[in-house]
Amino acid sequence: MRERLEVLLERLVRASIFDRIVISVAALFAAVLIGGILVFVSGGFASCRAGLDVAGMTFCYNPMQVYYELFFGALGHPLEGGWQFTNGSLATTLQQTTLLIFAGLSVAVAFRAGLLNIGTQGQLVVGGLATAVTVVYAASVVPDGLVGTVVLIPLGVLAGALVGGFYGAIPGALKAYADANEVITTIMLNFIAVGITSTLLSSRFQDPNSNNPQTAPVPEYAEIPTVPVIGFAGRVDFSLLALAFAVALMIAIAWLFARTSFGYELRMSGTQPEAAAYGGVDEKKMTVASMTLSGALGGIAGAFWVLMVHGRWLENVPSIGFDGIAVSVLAGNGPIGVGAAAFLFGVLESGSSRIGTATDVPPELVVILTGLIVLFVAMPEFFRMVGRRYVDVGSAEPVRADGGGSGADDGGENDA
Amino acid sequence: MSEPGMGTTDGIGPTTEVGEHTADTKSTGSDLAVHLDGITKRFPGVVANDDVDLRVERGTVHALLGENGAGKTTLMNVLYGLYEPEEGRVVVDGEERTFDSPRDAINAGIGMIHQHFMLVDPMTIAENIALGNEPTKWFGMAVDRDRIDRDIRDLCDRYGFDVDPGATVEDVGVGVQQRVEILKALFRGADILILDEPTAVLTPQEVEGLYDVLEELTAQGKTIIFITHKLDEATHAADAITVLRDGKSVGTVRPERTSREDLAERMVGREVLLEAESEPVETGDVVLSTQDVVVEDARGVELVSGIDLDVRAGEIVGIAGVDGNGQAELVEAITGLRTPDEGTIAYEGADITEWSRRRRIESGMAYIPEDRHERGLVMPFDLVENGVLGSQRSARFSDGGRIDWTGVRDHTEELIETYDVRPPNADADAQSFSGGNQQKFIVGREFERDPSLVVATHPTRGVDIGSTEFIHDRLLELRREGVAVLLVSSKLDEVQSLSDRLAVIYEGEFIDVTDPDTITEEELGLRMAGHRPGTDAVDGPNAGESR
Amino acid sequence: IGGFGGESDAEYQVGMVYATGGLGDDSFNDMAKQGVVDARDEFDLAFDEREPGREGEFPSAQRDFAESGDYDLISCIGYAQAEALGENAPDYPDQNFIIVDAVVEEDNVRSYGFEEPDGSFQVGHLAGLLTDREFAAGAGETNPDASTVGFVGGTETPLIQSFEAGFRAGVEHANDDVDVVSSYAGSFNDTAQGQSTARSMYQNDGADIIFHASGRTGIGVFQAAQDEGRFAIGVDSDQSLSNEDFADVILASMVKRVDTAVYNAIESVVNDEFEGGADETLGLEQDGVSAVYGDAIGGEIPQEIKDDLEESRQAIIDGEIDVPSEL
Amino acid sequence: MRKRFRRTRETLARYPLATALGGLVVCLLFLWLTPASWQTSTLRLAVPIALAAIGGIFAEKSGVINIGIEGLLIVSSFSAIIAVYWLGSGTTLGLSNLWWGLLIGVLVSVVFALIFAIVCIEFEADQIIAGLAIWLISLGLAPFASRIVFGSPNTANVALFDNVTVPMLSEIPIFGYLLFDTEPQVYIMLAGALAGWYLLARTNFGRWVVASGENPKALDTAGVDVRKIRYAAVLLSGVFAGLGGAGFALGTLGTFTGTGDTVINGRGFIAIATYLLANYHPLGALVGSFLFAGLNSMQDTLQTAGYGLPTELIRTIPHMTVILVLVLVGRTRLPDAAGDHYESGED
Ligand SMILES: Nc1ncnc2c1ncn2[C@@H]1O[C@H](COP(=O)(O)OP(=O)(O)OP(=O)(O)O)[C@@H](O)[C@H]1O
Ligand SMILES: Nc1ncnc2c1ncn2[C@@H]1O[C@H](COP(=O)(O)OP(=O)(O)OP(=O)(O)O)[C@@H](O)[C@H]1O
Ligand SMILES: [Mg+2]
Ligand SMILES: [Mg+2]
Repeated sequence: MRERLEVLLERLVRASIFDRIVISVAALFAAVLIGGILVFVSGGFASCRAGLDVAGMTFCYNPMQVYYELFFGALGHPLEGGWQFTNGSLATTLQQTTLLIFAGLSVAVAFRAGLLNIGTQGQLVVGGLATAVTVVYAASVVPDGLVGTVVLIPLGVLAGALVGGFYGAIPGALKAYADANEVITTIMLNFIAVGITSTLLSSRFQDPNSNNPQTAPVPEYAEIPTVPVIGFAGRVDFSLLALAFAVALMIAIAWLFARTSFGYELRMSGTQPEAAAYGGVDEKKMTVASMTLSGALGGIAGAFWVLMVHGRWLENVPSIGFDGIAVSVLAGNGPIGVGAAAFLFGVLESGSSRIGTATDVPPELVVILTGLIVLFVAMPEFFRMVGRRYVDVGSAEPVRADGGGSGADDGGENDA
Repeated sequence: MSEPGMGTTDGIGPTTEVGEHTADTKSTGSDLAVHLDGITKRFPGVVANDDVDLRVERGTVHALLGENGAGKTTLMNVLYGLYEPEEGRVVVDGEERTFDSPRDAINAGIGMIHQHFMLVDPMTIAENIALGNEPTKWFGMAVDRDRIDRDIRDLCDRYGFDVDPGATVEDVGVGVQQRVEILKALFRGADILILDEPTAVLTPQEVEGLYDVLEELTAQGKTIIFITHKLDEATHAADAITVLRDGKSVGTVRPERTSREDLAERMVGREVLLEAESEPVETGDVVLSTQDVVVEDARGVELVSGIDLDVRAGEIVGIAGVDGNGQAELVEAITGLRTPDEGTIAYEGADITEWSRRRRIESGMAYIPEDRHERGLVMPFDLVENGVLGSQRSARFSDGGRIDWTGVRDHTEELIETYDVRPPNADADAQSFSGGNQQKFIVGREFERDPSLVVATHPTRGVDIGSTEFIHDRLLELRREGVAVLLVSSKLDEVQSLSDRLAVIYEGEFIDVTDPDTITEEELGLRMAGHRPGTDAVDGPNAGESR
Repeated sequence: IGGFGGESDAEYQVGMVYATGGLGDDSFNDMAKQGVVDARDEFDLAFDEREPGREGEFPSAQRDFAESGDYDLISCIGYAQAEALGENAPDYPDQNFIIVDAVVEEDNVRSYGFEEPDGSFQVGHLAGLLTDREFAAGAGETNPDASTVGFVGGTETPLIQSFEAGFRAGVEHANDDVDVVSSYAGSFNDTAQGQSTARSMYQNDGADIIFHASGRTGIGVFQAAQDEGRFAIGVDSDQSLSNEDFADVILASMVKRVDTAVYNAIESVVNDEFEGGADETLGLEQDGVSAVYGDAIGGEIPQEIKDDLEESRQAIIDGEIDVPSEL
Repeated sequence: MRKRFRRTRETLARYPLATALGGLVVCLLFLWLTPASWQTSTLRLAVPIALAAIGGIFAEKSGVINIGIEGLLIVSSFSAIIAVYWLGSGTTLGLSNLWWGLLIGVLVSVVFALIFAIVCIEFEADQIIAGLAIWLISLGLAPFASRIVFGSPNTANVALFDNVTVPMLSEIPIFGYLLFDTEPQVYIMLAGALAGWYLLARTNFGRWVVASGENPKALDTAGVDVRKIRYAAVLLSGVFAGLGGAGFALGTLGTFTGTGDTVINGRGFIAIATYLLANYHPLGALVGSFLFAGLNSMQDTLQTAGYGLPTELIRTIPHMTVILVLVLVGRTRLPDAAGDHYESGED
């Protein structure tokens, strides 16, 4: 039995796809563990009426309760009886999951092409505005009702994708033709996106009927419709159709990577640009193309944020794009993994409001947890070392050919 | 160089196997600078050194001879404190030592000049020489740059070097860089110098210069260990030769008591044919033609300065030259990885100067790249995925958008079988194959593209002798089938024996295009060093003296 | 699974949804919290809080409270919640809501508004009268060479612009010749920006009194005032008390009694007198807005100026002065 | 255009002393022409950018790209404030509590830098991802802790450093008032830039840092422990960023605001752009930080002058400038081994 376990463990330590999963799960656990310790210890500094008294100190927070609220609260407390699948918390979780799938895919596409797109946030912001404005204006010429829905939603998503794609193409072109580091340019473009959109908003698109900085609402029939009977209805802004579209897009991207010439070339550019150039890939065009695709996905995230969640574009867009980085990193930049990671971060996102109300722990805990997860995912070697300590794997390193070249040796997918 | 027959090496005969020495080394009476005793060093899956013995006498040049991967570098890294051996003793100057780091080795008077220079390119020569050993002033608050300059000047005077300490390393040639490496060791007070394949990047004339330096050094009492896999160098420069094969020592010999053939056999473990054959063949139309091609680097320096070249169908044109003389850039311009700054490139009659790399691939240009790790293969991809590299959009494997992976797999498996890639596992990552097998796979993929032109750069670099023969045979076969071949190699015997015409490149220009069968290796060496034929070839420095 | 703290078993539960910017803004949200804390001290009451980071989170924050059905009152602080509440309130007809700073016409919502321009007019009047004189108090003094006053806003939104409009009108009422310079920091959080903006106003434009309506950004204004030896006017709460470090430069504050609004609402719930559908505008007359003199240096303001202010206050209440709410 | 710009920069880099002098002359001209408030604001706002940039130079020169300096600025400014809040205004062991606060801010930053170093050097983490993680963690941790202590993501106010006036020197016309009658953190910035330059260019440690980033193997075989050098360099980046964050907090802000991107608000990222622009020259980074800080304080002037430009757009000027600069300069040549893990004895 023990032997078999060891064989299994050993295989996990070795095999690369398991490797990824194991590392992601381990990173999650490590982050949760450290977060828990943080919660407990910080409870010693907080003040409360009653707490756990240890060695003369009062600890106010119970990490177990915090995580219970975080993880189960996000699902609507499935263990507490009277649970309904279509509860509001789960709807929020799935709403976030949907948006994070788009954002995660956006980041993953760029990462796989060897580009660190920190700019999904900005692409989402401009794409979302484009969607809202397009739909609001188009609604005046398109008939309403079902026809409107069928015309306006694809139109809005397309507008978001186009503008987001264009906004992603900018750092791509700057990288390809001016050698400007994309990490820095995308971070800057995020700030610029906020400035441009809010200028556009205040000068042209502000909803005259509102004091909030926001555009006019899209007509109700242009919001993503919910599925009758099985769907989440009513008050929550979530549609199973949107989730289905996100999942379909996820599969499409996976197919693109695995099956198409473009996907092959994109992966190759990200893994070993010299080899890609040798194989006939124009590196500059690929840089622009993959950043455009990435930006378009970011724009789609913005479009769904507008059409599914608020029915309009608001200034102060939530940081879905940044969370997309965490999603993609946790997923090892694999499109299918993005789905799972997006769900996890959806849970964190929706659970964070549960923390805010049901516990006294500051909801910023979720940001810390996200950071910790990313940190641990970034250091797979840590878990391999731990793994090796418990399982003796003589040659865990794959036997590889003469290490002369350094480029290929680190095998890192994320070379900056 | 010490004269053969002198010194105390008499006891070491051609067949002497150095056995276990349990006795105190001092009691042997001979003056050993280095004694490595029963060294074993393992890497995951490889025994790099297997119970190796090495005895090096003071004031001599000792060659360490062996094929690629024989374990030479590893053995020296053990001596230099970079690796800790699993078994065995390291005895330096009669004292047993354990080196935990190069620092310990340096303190014990050992200096190592690595195969790849260990220089920091953007720093000056002086900074490089002093690196890690900087004398300081003001209680360690500042590097004492005056003292460094003074010390370097002293060293240069003493050993007859001529370097400018203020020059930046990336601005000077490899010959100078090597001297910087030697100075670096001497600066640290090294008495024992290890040189790892010091001649690989030098012209024959620079090699002669290096021999002079070695002679000067041994004359002043320094001990040299000299790693090489070139037979001639070993016999020429060394006072004693230890041959390694597969990590084991196969004996220490004196050069004057052995022959090249004998050494070659020890190295390889079987008899070797030292030259490949190429019989003349009918040539056809011009397939590739370059005119006045100029390539500049980012700073505007010309790397290729106006090259004219024709390659006909059924012909192998060789380009010989010391690495870094523009051959790489020329090839990149031809294959489309770089746009020439001037000039035109024609292919099967069409002007392809502006064509993309992809278009060139599609029109039948096969290319074995110089660097298989960076270009030829995507290391973390498996062989199936690598099998379609370059053809990912060709009609053969795709419909324009989708790749036909079943077809690719069949093709890859065929390649693996035909080209004897081992292990025959199409699903293994490229990085898990040994260099030779990687190369065979690349060669196969390119050859089976049904090309009309093959551009092969260093097609057998790092490949064992058996596979080398196979690759050469296939190349000749293609030529017979009427394919035009452009062959770039730094192995002189390879270009010489395979080519129908041979061009020598020096600083971006063709010095000469000749019939490879009529030119001698010395002449070739002179051309590679920039001497134009017919001018000063005969009275060039060291001409004719080396053999 | 329970926390170590245990559940509260108070008789009344209040849910607080604060404006973006959250607690610790030393003004608006903190005032609202003050109201509920005062109420807790008085009644058997417990409250839960949500601090949405951006407007988009309001709907779900309100809904989460309403959905649970545990709360006797949900307080929505800030005009930005109006639309979300407009959508949510009809869905929970039995739930009591209040909204501060906006009007939501639903039967279960009570709206509280404030006449910010009127209060701003008052402090503008004060600043306009003082800048012309030689006046020194605490760590500040007026600039005799220039008669300029400044306004620093947070974000450039209609609400904050209405502060500026009232302020400008007040200054003009005092003295036509006084210049008003204004600038928006773009954020309610950027202390460093507030500081450099204010510094630039004090030094380059010769401003001697700056009125800020910019949350945390205003702390930078106070710092600059202290450094430059000039004056500042606080907002929302009596900032000479909430930021006593700067009491020596805070002439006055344009106080907005959000705490009173919240307290009153809670009191009405406790007394079972909650009136949905009504809206109440708190102006100068109700002391909903007012110019409150600084705790430390307000006493040194000449009485005749205070009298002038009292006069203009009455005039506004009586409708004799029409204060603009737009620029 | 772009090539010329780059060449100019390369030429400048070749003559550091002349460049420094030239820069000085330009600065003096500026001083003479611009309003004093703009200058003092610029100096103060430059503090976090300049010091973080100099720290970043050390890390990246040694081969470890530290994109987490934004996070280091956040934690150091927060912990400096909270330390002073706890200690109160007064002195401890004869040293003003403000200085203790600065020290604690630096210490906390160094601890974070140490975590980053261990993760990158020991566990071979991808440096960029790990850097982003450090930023995220800091972004959450500072307001988290602030809430526990103050019940709000924003802290209370604490006292600020007073101006330190150097007698005599402050009387120098044109710039005396600016450089010699200012706050401690500005002196720290100026001294830090000089010290950073000296350390990198003149000491053997500096040479080793450069070698470790360009060719770690060369350094290793020269008998210097590459790991130690990289640890030292990353920790040093923690020290500098800590001085920047804590100095900014205790000299300029007096409070920490934890909502949104916190009060640091992307200054760490601007610092990265700054040192790339300066081609890793600490004094160049100082000048570059003046550029960005100057643009920042220029916004006020533009706004109050009422040029009618949309304020949101004016606010993006520094960010647009970063992009423009990157495009004109192109990618600075990163150290050869930057971003790569180095294992001694690797082939
Ligand atoms: N760091 C390492 N990890 C794993 N295997 C290694 C390492 N270094 C060397 N080897 C293996 O050890 C063997 C001996 O290598 P070594 O570099 O000593 O050969 P060499 O004789 O110097 O060859 P060459 O002529 O190519 O330089 C080879 O099989 C090599 O692949
Ligand atoms: N750095 C390394 N890490 C792990 N294994 C290595 C390393 N370098 C070489 N090896 C392994 O050592 C063995 C011999 O490598 P070496 O570089 O000598 O191959 P080669 O001589 O280039 O190829 P071939 O044996 O096909 O001619 C191979 O199996 C290779 O995978
Ligand atoms: Mg080899
Ligand atoms: Mg070797």
